[in-house]
Amino acid sequence: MTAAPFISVRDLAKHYVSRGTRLNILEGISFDIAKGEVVGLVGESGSGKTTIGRSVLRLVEPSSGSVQFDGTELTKLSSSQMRRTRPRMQYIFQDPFASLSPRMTIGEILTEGLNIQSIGTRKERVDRARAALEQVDLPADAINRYAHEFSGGQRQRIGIARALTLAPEFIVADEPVSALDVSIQAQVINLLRDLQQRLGLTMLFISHDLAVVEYICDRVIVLYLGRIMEIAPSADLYARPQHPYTRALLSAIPSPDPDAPRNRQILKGDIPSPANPPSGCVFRTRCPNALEACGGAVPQLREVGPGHFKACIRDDLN
Amino acid sequence: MKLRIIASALAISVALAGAAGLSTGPAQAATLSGGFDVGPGGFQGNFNPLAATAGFTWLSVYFEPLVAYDEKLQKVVGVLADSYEVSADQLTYTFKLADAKWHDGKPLTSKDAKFTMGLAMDARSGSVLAARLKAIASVEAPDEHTLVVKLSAPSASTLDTMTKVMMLPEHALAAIPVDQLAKNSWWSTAPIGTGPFKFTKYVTDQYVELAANIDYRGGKPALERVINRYFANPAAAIAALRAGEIQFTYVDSNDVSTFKGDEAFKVIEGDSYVVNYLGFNHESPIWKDVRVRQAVMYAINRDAIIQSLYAGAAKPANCAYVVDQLIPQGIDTYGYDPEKAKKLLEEAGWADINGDKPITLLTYYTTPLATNVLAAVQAMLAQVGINVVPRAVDTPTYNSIVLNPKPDVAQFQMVYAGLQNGPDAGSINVGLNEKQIPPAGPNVVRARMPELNSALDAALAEPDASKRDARYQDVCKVMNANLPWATMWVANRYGVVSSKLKDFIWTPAPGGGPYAAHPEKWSIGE
Amino acid sequence: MLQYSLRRLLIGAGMLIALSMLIFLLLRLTPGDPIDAYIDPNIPMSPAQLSDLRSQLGLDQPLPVQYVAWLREALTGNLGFSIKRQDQPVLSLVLSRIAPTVLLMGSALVMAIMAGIITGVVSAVRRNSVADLSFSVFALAGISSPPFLSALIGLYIFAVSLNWAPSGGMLTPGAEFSIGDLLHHLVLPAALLSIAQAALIMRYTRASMLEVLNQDYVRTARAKGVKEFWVIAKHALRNALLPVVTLIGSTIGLAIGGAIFIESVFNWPGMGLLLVNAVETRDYPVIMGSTLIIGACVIVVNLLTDITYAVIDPRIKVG
Amino acid sequence: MNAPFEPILDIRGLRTIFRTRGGEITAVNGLDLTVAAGETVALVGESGSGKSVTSLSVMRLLTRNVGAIAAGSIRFRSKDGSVRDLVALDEQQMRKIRGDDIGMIFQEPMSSLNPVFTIGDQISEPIRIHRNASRKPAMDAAIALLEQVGIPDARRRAGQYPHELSGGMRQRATIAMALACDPVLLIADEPTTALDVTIQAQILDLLLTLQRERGMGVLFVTHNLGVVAEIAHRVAVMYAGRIVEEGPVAEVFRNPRHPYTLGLLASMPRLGEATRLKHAGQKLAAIPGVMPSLANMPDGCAFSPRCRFAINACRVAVPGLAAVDPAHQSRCIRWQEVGQ
Amino acid sequence: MLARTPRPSPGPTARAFHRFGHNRAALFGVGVIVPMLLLILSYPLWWTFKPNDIDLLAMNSGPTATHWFGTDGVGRDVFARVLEGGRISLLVAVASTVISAIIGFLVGAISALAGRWTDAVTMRFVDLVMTLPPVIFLLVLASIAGTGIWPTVLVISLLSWPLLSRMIRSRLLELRERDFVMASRGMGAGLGHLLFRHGLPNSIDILVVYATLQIANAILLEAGLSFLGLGIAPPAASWGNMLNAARSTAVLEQFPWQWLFPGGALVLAVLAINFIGDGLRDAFDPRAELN
Repeated sequence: MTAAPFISVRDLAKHYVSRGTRLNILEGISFDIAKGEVVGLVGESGSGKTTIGRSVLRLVEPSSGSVQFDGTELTKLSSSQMRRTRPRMQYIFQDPFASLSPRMTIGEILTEGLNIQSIGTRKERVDRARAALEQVDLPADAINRYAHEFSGGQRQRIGIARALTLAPEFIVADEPVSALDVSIQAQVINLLRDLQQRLGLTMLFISHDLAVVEYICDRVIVLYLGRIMEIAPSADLYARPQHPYTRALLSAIPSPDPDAPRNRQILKGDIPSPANPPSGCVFRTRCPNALEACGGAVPQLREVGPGHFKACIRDDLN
Repeated sequence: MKLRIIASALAISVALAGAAGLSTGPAQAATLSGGFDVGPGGFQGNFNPLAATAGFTWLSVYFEPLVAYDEKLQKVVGVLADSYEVSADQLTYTFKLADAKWHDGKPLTSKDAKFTMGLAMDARSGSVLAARLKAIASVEAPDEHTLVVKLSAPSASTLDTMTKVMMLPEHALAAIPVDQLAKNSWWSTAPIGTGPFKFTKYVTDQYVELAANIDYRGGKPALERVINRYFANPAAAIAALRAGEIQFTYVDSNDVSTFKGDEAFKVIEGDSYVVNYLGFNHESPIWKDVRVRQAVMYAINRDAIIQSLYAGAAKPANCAYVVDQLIPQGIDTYGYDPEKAKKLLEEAGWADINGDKPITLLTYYTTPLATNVLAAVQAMLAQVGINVVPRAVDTPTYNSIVLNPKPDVAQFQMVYAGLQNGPDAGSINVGLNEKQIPPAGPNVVRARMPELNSALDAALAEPDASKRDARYQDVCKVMNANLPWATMWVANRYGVVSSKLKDFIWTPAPGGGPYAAHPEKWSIGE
Repeated sequence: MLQYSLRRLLIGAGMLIALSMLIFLLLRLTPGDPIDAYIDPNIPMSPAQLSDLRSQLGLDQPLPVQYVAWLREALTGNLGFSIKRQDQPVLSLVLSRIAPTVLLMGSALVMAIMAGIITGVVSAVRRNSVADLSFSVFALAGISSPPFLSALIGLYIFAVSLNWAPSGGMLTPGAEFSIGDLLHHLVLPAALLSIAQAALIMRYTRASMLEVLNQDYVRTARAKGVKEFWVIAKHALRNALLPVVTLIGSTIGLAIGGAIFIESVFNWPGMGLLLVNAVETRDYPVIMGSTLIIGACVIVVNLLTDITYAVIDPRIKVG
Repeated sequence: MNAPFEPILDIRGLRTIFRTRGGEITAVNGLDLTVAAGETVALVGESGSGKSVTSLSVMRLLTRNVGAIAAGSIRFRSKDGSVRDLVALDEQQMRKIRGDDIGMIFQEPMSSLNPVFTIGDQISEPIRIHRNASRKPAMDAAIALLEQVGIPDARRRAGQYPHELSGGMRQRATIAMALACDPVLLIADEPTTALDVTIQAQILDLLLTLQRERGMGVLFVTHNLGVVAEIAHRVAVMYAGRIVEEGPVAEVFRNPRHPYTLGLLASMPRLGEATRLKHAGQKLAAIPGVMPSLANMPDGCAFSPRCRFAINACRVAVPGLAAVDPAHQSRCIRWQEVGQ
Repeated sequence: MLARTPRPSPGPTARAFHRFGHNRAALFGVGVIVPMLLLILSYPLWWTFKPNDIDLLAMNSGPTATHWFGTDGVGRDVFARVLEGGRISLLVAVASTVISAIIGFLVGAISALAGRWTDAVTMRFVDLVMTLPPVIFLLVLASIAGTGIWPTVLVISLLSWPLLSRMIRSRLLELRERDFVMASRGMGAGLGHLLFRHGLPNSIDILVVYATLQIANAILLEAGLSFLGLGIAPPAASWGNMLNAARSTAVLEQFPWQWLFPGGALVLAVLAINFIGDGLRDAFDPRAELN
């Protein structure tokens, strides 16, 4: 990461006040993404991964922090400047049913962005929509149909095609396969990887499934309760997880391999509420390796290997 | 908790169902219940005779004035005054008081009468009579049974006004500051009068109950109790009458037919003393030509309307009056003649004056009967080419439009209204005399007819009662010729009583009277 | 809970002030002068009489002065005096009308709740059965008929023709007060008033019940071996009634509307009759007073509904 | 039945249909399945394969007037040793079995708990129904159950409402509820799908422990092959309403003999493997196409349109189950080639 | 699925109407209201009598071959008046529904999309309007606005919008968080695009159902107002003011055709519209999409 990063997130934070209690959804999130790189964001529900994805695109307004996109500070843009910048960055949603308007034809959905941005003539827009359909392996006659006529996997392809119509450079893919059945999931993963490589896309890939992330990402960020626990190149992370949470997460994934060793490490207790996070390291209440010192200061990310960072005060666990 | 709610709900519903099975017991034999304040003569909820613009039928069951009309509303007779005298110059009225007692046993004296006159003449007391008593110069009580009222100038309506002054007990009211009097609860909780019945209780907006005053000077009343029930509209009262819950009520004339031929009820019919008219707004240019006004008279088949809608219970009016002695010979009767109406309109150039542009016909009458009448009038005028559009509004709106000193002519080119034309024939003066144009008075049609003014003035100033009818005939003649209004008719009004009632006197007097109804004689049989 | 209730009450008080200003403003827009209500066009008054009346009623002051004066008095509990009936303070007039209206509406509500919930549950459980169909059609007919029409027909049939019930009023005049007499007068108007509400509650209960019957926890209850009756009466009904409670609170407006017609047809001495008369006669102090009291009642009922909801639904935490 | 291996649940030829506006749909067709005491059988398949319908059919909890058992028998051995066909029981007899002999856990712990009753109330309810227990002892039993399923501070939790508990705890509570009357069979319908991985691990661990302690039979419905490998002894793979392969888990996963099972296993990204694939520039082995709609089934083998082994014979008739070995069966006419 | 349905299937609105077409109660409603509308609109072409023609010789006559529904107190033909009354009642109902739908949609949309401060103020105002029990508000408003068609329309519109604006607001607040709206914003959509390309189409069910039920409601409100003498003033006919005649005992008892027919027409029309409204609600119910 010597060149200036394409995306640079610094100290991103998000708080909500709900019924008088303050919820700290995100705290001190900083990371970079290089051009053409695919970065995975993993964590369990409530870890804030979707909030990061949306904050980066300013689909939700972060409470504080900075997001630089190709040298532009997004958080400072006016709403009309932001609208002009939007075609360069697109979002792919998790739920293939909720993400397509039930009242629009696929053609309308695919040309919506072009309409909004006033790109091309009517005919050019339709042509681009057809091209996008082709890119995701759907027949061109899909254009006059409504979303409800398609299966989950097909809908997810349409969602991907919509993101592609504006020819973005950066895509946030928010759990794009977790709502799909296994056999369909593989099709969509393959498609996304193909497209990313073919179009040279930069991608932030959000998932709770470490196995999927490993397959598609160059680097992985592990989140827990709104904080980054570990960042590492994928191969390194899976081979040598450094943070106790990452280790527990990896070990919790059930393997279909009947011969795999069954020495699972089971975390105790539940994820704490963001209304009342533990002091110091937020993971310490469930951490098998927690020390008294973990309750003190919030551990900062430290580089423990080339490009490998962790937010844990213990170095004696290897 | 839920069980308890269900249990109590069940209990209530069982009780309700049980109660529904009960039938209405007949009212006690010696009690008369009636809708005394139903209809135009009533004023439900008002207990203060000083503030009363109507409702005297009921008030005079327990209060009494010095004088009142007789039951035919033809002459003024003594009530609390055994006799009265008017001096020849019409300036001095002397009343000789009867030997009466208040309901609390204290004797009525001329001091009470003087006190009452003082309140009635003082607007601060809430008296609506103050302005009408302005002509009074002094009130004196030379002895216990004599009251002398002196006027500064003759005023023909003084006796009429005196009938509405209900005598009030000084010993009960003197302590209350005059300007607090109207708001005092005495009126609706413990009023004391001299009448044949005593106030016993008022159940808010339900009914007022009176008990016999056994010491009444005219003898012990035949009834033990009289109850005045309140109804939101005549239909509700009729329902109660037919259900046997009350024995008397006013009814709208179009409901009379349901009682005709029914042995259980008697229908009382009487002159309403209100003349209905189509008033031309004389500030609107379209009515300038008298031929147009005549055309309106000819175009409306009043006889047909009276025969059909009023079932014959009205007299066509060719001026403000319908009583024989006030009608001169040889006035135009304006018989139904649509061809003549068309001709007159043509001569007047109606097509240029207005043509078929809509003409707003404003009214405050909202009864079903009036609605039908207006529909008929609209249809009849349309036949000759006058396009009127009736607009019925509530009384306050009507007043605010027509009494406005600078009225919007477009809002009321014409009114359908009524005006009291008796028992004092002079009461129509306010509606027609040029001096009474708003804001000075209620001459809402803005009639400016010098001939009419002088006829009215002459009639009002006539000191000789025997010559007064002739003066009013002159007024009638002028009205008939000049048509400040298109006079329609004087309708009858009705009351229906149970056949069980005996010696019951009721007459549809304007404002409810007062008249000599002699409630002490009312009785009820089985 | 207490803090929540207090906060809601405070908001309610603010709403009331805003309401009074709104009504005052509305009345100010009314053409004409309240004094106009005082004149019988058949028996006119002279201008002198009118101006006497006007100053006596305090109507010669400018409007803002009248409002501030009114508000100051209102805060001390004095809502002024009726214009038409000067010896009657508005407050006592209005207060004396609350009990009859509450009685009428309360009994109607009880009847409506019982009828509505029972038929609603039966309809939902026996969906598409003859019972469901007839209840549903009845309910739809109930909300499709104008209250005054059913009131008139009911009055005509039950009071005038059959003589089962009195034609109006709350008590037999002159008779000693008895509960039986009161109920005898109450049952017909209350039953007629309850029709529309019962219909609404039935439809809502049915819809809510159908929704609840599809919930997983109903299936769970069955999977536990709970008897079908208790599945319905305990697991489903308790949940289905939650939204119905809110509905009952919000039908209070409808009920007040219906009460106006019922009261005017049955001569029931309640708020509705008072208000209709006041509007007809432009009795401003009474309009202000009664609208405010009704507004206050609505606010209180809404508050009670919310609190009830919070009490019976454990998911809602207040305070 | 005097076979050495005596099942507590023996489903034979089960056919479950749904009546829809478009006509009847067969959701489960000719299903045979057994569960023995102390055995965990996983029913695995993708959405729409009919696995949940099967579990609801056993409980006879199909939506009335919509779903119905059209054919087949479900023989079940109760606690008292009597063996009855559940299909033939009337509603009242069935109700006595539900919650007592058979416990059930559903996918969504939040929606399957009644929001307006406390956890304790809901857990004690089956005890009060089936054991005629009064309130107090039933509540004590409920608290004991909560402790058994690993909920700390059980007495306080018993007085709380479902929304006051975390997702994992709710699922523990539903497990406690299902186990309240010591059932001989537990049906778990996707019990961990709605949970996070770390919580899923806890719940699986709990279920394994409980099953071992109590010796119940478990019918475990899931779509997650990893979970199957963790928890089940035997697995039945469903596709479009039919079982396509069945056998001991280790055997089926190591040596799949149906192209669908094979494809399913291959399309699962696995930890560690992905990095190797990526470096090799290889793709995940996806199954092309989508599962046919139940209303519109192809002739012959339902999987044939997506099958790379399919031949003309596959499209003629639905293949029967072929025995790969006595315990392992595959519904594929080319199972021998599939294995290679 | 795709491969087996070569023709594109209709959109969600079209499917809703298709479902509507299978609802027997709703079809009954249509079967009542359409002929009624045709009669109401066409009667001047084929019916002998005009609604305001009086005939004092034939007043209060019962139904005959000449006067199918009899005549009223001034001999007007009740049949003609029922149809004319239907015109006015429906005109008032439809006009007030359109106005209140526009106000309700805009207020709800602005409240949902224009920021928290505006939202708070608007919603407090809506609360305030809703605190006034409807009929009371109506009485006061009507006494200000006066009688006649347009004042009545105004009064009913002003009364009815708050309910809709609440429904629209909550729908749009929910919609704002939906993924496809998020996607639209992510492509740079502005307020206008969101409102008209997403807000309006996705509120169409609310609007259609509201409009239908509100028409029924408005007919009842108009009747109530006219009954109290505050709505349509006679001699213009409306169902409500024709029913006012039933206040007279004589009419109620002796001339039942004078109120039975307008009353029947009113109840039938409202019932039919409510059936249609119910049918539309079921047809547009998102859960129906799942079947």
